Amino acid sequence: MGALAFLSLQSVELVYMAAAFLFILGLKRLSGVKTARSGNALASLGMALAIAATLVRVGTEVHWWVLAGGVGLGTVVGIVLAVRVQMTGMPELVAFFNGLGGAASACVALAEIGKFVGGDTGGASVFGVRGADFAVAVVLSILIGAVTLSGSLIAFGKLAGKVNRNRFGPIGGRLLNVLLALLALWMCHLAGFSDGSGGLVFSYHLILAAVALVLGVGLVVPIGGADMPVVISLLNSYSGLAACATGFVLHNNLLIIAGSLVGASGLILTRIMCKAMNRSLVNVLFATFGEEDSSAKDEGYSNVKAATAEEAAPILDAATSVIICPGYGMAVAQAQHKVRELASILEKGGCEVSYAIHPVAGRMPGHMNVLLAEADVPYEQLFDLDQINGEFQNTDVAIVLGANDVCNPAAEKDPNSPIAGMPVLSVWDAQTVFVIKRSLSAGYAGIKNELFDLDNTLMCFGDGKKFVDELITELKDQ
Amino acid sequence: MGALAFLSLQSVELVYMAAAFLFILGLKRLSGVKTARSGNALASLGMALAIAATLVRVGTEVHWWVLAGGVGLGTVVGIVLAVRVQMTGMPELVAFFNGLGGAASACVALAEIGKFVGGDTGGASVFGVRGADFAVAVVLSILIGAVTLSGSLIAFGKLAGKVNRNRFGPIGGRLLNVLLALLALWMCHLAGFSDGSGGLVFSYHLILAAVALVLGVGLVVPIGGADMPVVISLLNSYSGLAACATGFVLHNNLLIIAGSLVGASGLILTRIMCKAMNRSLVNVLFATFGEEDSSAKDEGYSNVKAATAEEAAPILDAATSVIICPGYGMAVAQAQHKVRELASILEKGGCEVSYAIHPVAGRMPGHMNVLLAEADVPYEQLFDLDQINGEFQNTDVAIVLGANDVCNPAAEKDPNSPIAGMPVLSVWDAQTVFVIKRSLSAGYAGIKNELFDLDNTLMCFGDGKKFVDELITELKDQ
Amino acid sequence: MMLLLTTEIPNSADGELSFLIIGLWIFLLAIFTGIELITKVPPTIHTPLMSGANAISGITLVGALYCAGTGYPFLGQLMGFLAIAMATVNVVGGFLVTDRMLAMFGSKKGKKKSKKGES
Amino acid sequence: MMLLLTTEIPNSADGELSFLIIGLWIFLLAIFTGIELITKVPPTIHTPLMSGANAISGITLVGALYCAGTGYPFLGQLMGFLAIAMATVNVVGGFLVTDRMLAMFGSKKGKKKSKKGES
Ligand SMILES: NC(=O)c1ccc[n+]([C@@H]2O[C@H](COP(=O)([O-])OP(=O)(O)OC[C@H]3O[C@@H](n4cnc5c(N)ncnc54)[C@H](OP(=O)(O)O)[C@@H]3O)[C@@H](O)[C@H]2O)c1
Ligand SMILES: NC(=O)c1ccc[n+]([C@@H]2O[C@H](COP(=O)([O-])OP(=O)(O)OC[C@H]3O[C@@H](n4cnc5c(N)ncnc54)[C@H](OP(=O)(O)O)[C@@H]3O)[C@@H](O)[C@H]2O)c1
Repeated sequence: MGALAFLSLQSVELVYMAAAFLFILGLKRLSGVKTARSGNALASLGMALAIAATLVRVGTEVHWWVLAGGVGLGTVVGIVLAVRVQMTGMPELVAFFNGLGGAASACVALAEIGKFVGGDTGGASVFGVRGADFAVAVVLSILIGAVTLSGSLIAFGKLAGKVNRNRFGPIGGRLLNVLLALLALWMCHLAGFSDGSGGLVFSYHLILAAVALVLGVGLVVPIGGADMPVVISLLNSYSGLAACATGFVLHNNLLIIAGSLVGASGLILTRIMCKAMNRSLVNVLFATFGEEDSSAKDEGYSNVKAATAEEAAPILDAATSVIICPGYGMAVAQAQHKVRELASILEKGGCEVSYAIHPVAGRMPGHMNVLLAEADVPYEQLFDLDQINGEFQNTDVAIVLGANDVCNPAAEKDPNSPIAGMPVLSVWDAQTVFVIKRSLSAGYAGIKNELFDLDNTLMCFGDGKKFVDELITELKDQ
Repeated sequence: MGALAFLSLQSVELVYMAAAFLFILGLKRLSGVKTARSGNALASLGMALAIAATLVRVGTEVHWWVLAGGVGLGTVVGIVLAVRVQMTGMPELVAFFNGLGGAASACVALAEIGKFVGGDTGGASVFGVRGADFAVAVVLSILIGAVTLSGSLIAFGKLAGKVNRNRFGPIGGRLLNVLLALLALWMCHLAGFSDGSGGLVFSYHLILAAVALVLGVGLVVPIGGADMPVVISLLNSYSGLAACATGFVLHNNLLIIAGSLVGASGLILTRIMCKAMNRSLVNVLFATFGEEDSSAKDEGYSNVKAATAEEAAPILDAATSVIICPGYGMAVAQAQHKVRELASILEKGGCEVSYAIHPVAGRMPGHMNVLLAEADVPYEQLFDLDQINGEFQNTDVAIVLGANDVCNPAAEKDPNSPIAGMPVLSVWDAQTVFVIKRSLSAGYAGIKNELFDLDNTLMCFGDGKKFVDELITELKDQ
Repeated sequence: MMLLLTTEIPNSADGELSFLIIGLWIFLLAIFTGIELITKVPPTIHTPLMSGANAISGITLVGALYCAGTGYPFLGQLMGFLAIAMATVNVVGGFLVTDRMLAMFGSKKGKKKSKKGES
Repeated sequence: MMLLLTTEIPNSADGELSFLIIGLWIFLLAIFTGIELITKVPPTIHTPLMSGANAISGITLVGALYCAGTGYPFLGQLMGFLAIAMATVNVVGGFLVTDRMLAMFGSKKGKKKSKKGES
């Protein structure tokens, strides 16, 4: 079997190479809206190839409940989740999947340790038997994987509005986090480098996993809800790095490559978001930003003019150019289809409609694009910040739909504002601004928005979908 | 020494990794005009690191004449050539260096074979003793390296105007090339896979090298001079691939990476050039294009209006917008400094001056940019084809300076022209066109240019530098 | 002895190059490739990119499948089961949901055609 | 025996993975990295790119230096000498000439500043 196994190893490596090639090609095709879908298909083909080759290599001497049970369960759950989720729930789903990916890496490393202690180690440490690189890779896999799991679940909870700081009591305090991190490092040392019976070594690894889980909670709990997308993206990068570490454990190049690609992707998205908010990553992770009680801030407005749909519709009817600025509220209200309908009616009346997409509008990078794509808005009508900011001054009506922070003039005018320096949509340059939201309450950053007080702003209170629907009815009547 | 050598190997690998990192970073910085110089510096730092680490690893048990002699000689020659060359001679120099790179790879492979046959092989083949991958990598190194050497030297000669088809008699005939290629393949087989005494095996490799050298000549000789840049770029890619193959011979990852980077670079530049000429690579390599006697084509013009500098200057003086379209003739005449002077004078008179840079103007991609940069023309004034083609119709004077094919209307109008479909500068849209060249003779593609016959074209016969100088004198006088 | 000498490779012989070094080489290159590829993805598809990358990180599944082999004690098997199940969710769910999103981006082509047909 | 079992690596053990496979992995990634990097280089600096890439291909020098070691017969030494000399020309000359070209591109900055000063 020696020679056969060798041959088989080489050919499995070739299939893995093909898979890596397909992953890279897939990501390459993601750089165009038109080729993106085929890119995703290529990447999943690569994954299928890699899995098939692995199954062949693993052969039939397996524990079937592990193999078939795991794959079966995973497939069912995966399909159900993917088919059921609504586009508004996407950020949560990504966070959830991400956690699972990290956890899987940690589990693989634990399984390897299980195998290790299952043999006769003669009481030697992991390091002693398998060398430093194996020991380090294993503890890194477990540490990063577990932090990713619990961190992602907290992020998931925060996005879904189910988790807040107080629920966890003292966990997440800065001092406690430092202590947890030190404890985790110490467990890493014990797990990888201390001699002991198999049972003891395995326990160390389990304790390491447990400490890392608590650390993940502690790290993410104090971060403000508005910063969850950054956290998720960072954790996405971690799950890639965990896969990478597992690759070093298993001496598997494909895991290293795929893990690095994901790691790079997460890092870059993180950087893009931080830039768009004009904040540093350190500031995002360690300043408790935007978590204050934001409901108390709807005071202090002096010049608010409210308008009903009946009052707003004629202004819209007369407009020849309209820019729609969607935000998180559009996602909450699921107003995207209605928005599209409104735009069609306006266009039929000869009005030019475009959409201004702020890079951090919503709760995920590209969040608005996905929603508007769902509603079949042609992407030629979508413009990003730089392209459209000069256009507002020539525009009759800017409709701010469930957006808040991304068009807060304080970012430009008040150097002490928490969002100072973040580039924003200068909607106030338009002739008239409609702000469609349910109340005067603040957005995710939890700060006051002077826009609501401006002379050319009309506040249109109501749920996004309902209000737009009313506008449509009014316009049709006229 | 076992353990020491092992440690040293690992640390050398780490230095090599740093070098690869620097190469990649260097190429990354080449993507901006402002960072490009530092990019080149980083890449050379990487090279210096790699060389230093290698010297340490090689140690002192060396043949000093080989080591010191080779490095010393190479350094002196390299410096002299690099410092002496004029910017117009750049294409030739690159071709020459390129040939040396390929030759070096072939020589390394030959040296390895020398070492191989120096030992006691017991009459076994290279394949028998060292395995298939070594045997294949060695013969590929030699084959590609030698083809690169002789091909590059021929390209060098053609660019310098020293080589033409007839000099080589029958070599380069299609049938002969096929025979040579088959012979080379056969030698590859003999060299790598046949048993024999050391001397015999080494002779096979030397014969392989010789055949590959002739093949390189045969492949490049029939290619038209106008296509030399494409050939050089392709050979550049080959020299990278030869280095790659040498990496497989020596089991050296750095050689593989650096070689692949160069290979990719050459391929991409080749593709860009082919696209800019609207021809396929196969067409470039195997159709004898533009090699016909081009001097005979200066007949058939019926409506040529010549102008002296004295006549042309007033028109230029009255112009408020001028676009200068340089071509290979500017490089030959070394007129770039004079052109810059002319532009300054025009600008002082309130005229707007820009430069239209065709992607394949000159004899190398980016050739014009280098020349104009040498003359300190600000790169904000340089525009490429797509940017400027719409501007000619609003322009008073277009000055075509030593360019020909790149502004030949036949490319757009005559579907049977050899350059049909190649995007060209539509200089004829300008109010007046000055064409500065020495005669009515054709450009590198060897075809007639209807531009010279147009009503709004004035032919300014003379050497590029001299004529521009006369224009300057006239303008200063007025 | 002489034969051995001739087969010695001057730079780095296979046996000696540890997987750590090989892995680091691969890691270095893959990170660069990733950075170059991802920076080219336009903001419009950042959400699908995120979920797609996520699906790719399910590559751990390949590692997890090896854990189904015999030779693992029960605890190891349990971990293997968990790893396989979770990684499979990540892979299957991730690629599916990404495809769902991207399908919406693609669908505009058809729509636009019909629009042209109308006018 | 048991000890041996525990140290067996499920997927691919070091000794088994031939350099050919390792080299192919590296080659695959490096080609992609190269393509992504080079496509970003603007036409303006294609000539320096060409000569710079050329200089990098002089990396063969690193391989050639190993040929200076003892253990090579005379013919091998001669080939080594030629390889070292030619690769050195390529490296030294290539980087120098590229720097000369790029220096011209850079010099405009100073010029423009002085221009602004004038006006
Ligand atoms: N997208 C990303 O990648 C990302 C990343 C990091 C951080 N962030 C942060 O997320 C925020 C995004 O800004 P944004 O302007 O999109 O959102 P926002 O500032 O969070 O404001 C959303 C607004 O929508 C309104 N709203 C909620 N439900 C609604 C409904 N059903 N109908 C109508 N309106 C509704 C809310 O006001 P009412 O309660 O009065 O209705 C709220 O003020 C920024 O602070 C950004 O920094 C985003
Ligand atoms: N740049 C690249 O990367 C590249 C790559 C592949 C192929 N090519 C080919 O190279 C050609 C480039 O086109 P091009 O328009 O730049 O050049 P061209 O078509 O070769 O024409 C150059 C003209 O310059 C004139 N000339 C020569 N010496 C002169 C002097 N001292 N003073 C004034 N004029 C002089 C010549 O006419 P007189 O003899 O009458 O003076 C000649 O017609 C194209 O055919 C292109 O396909 C370029």
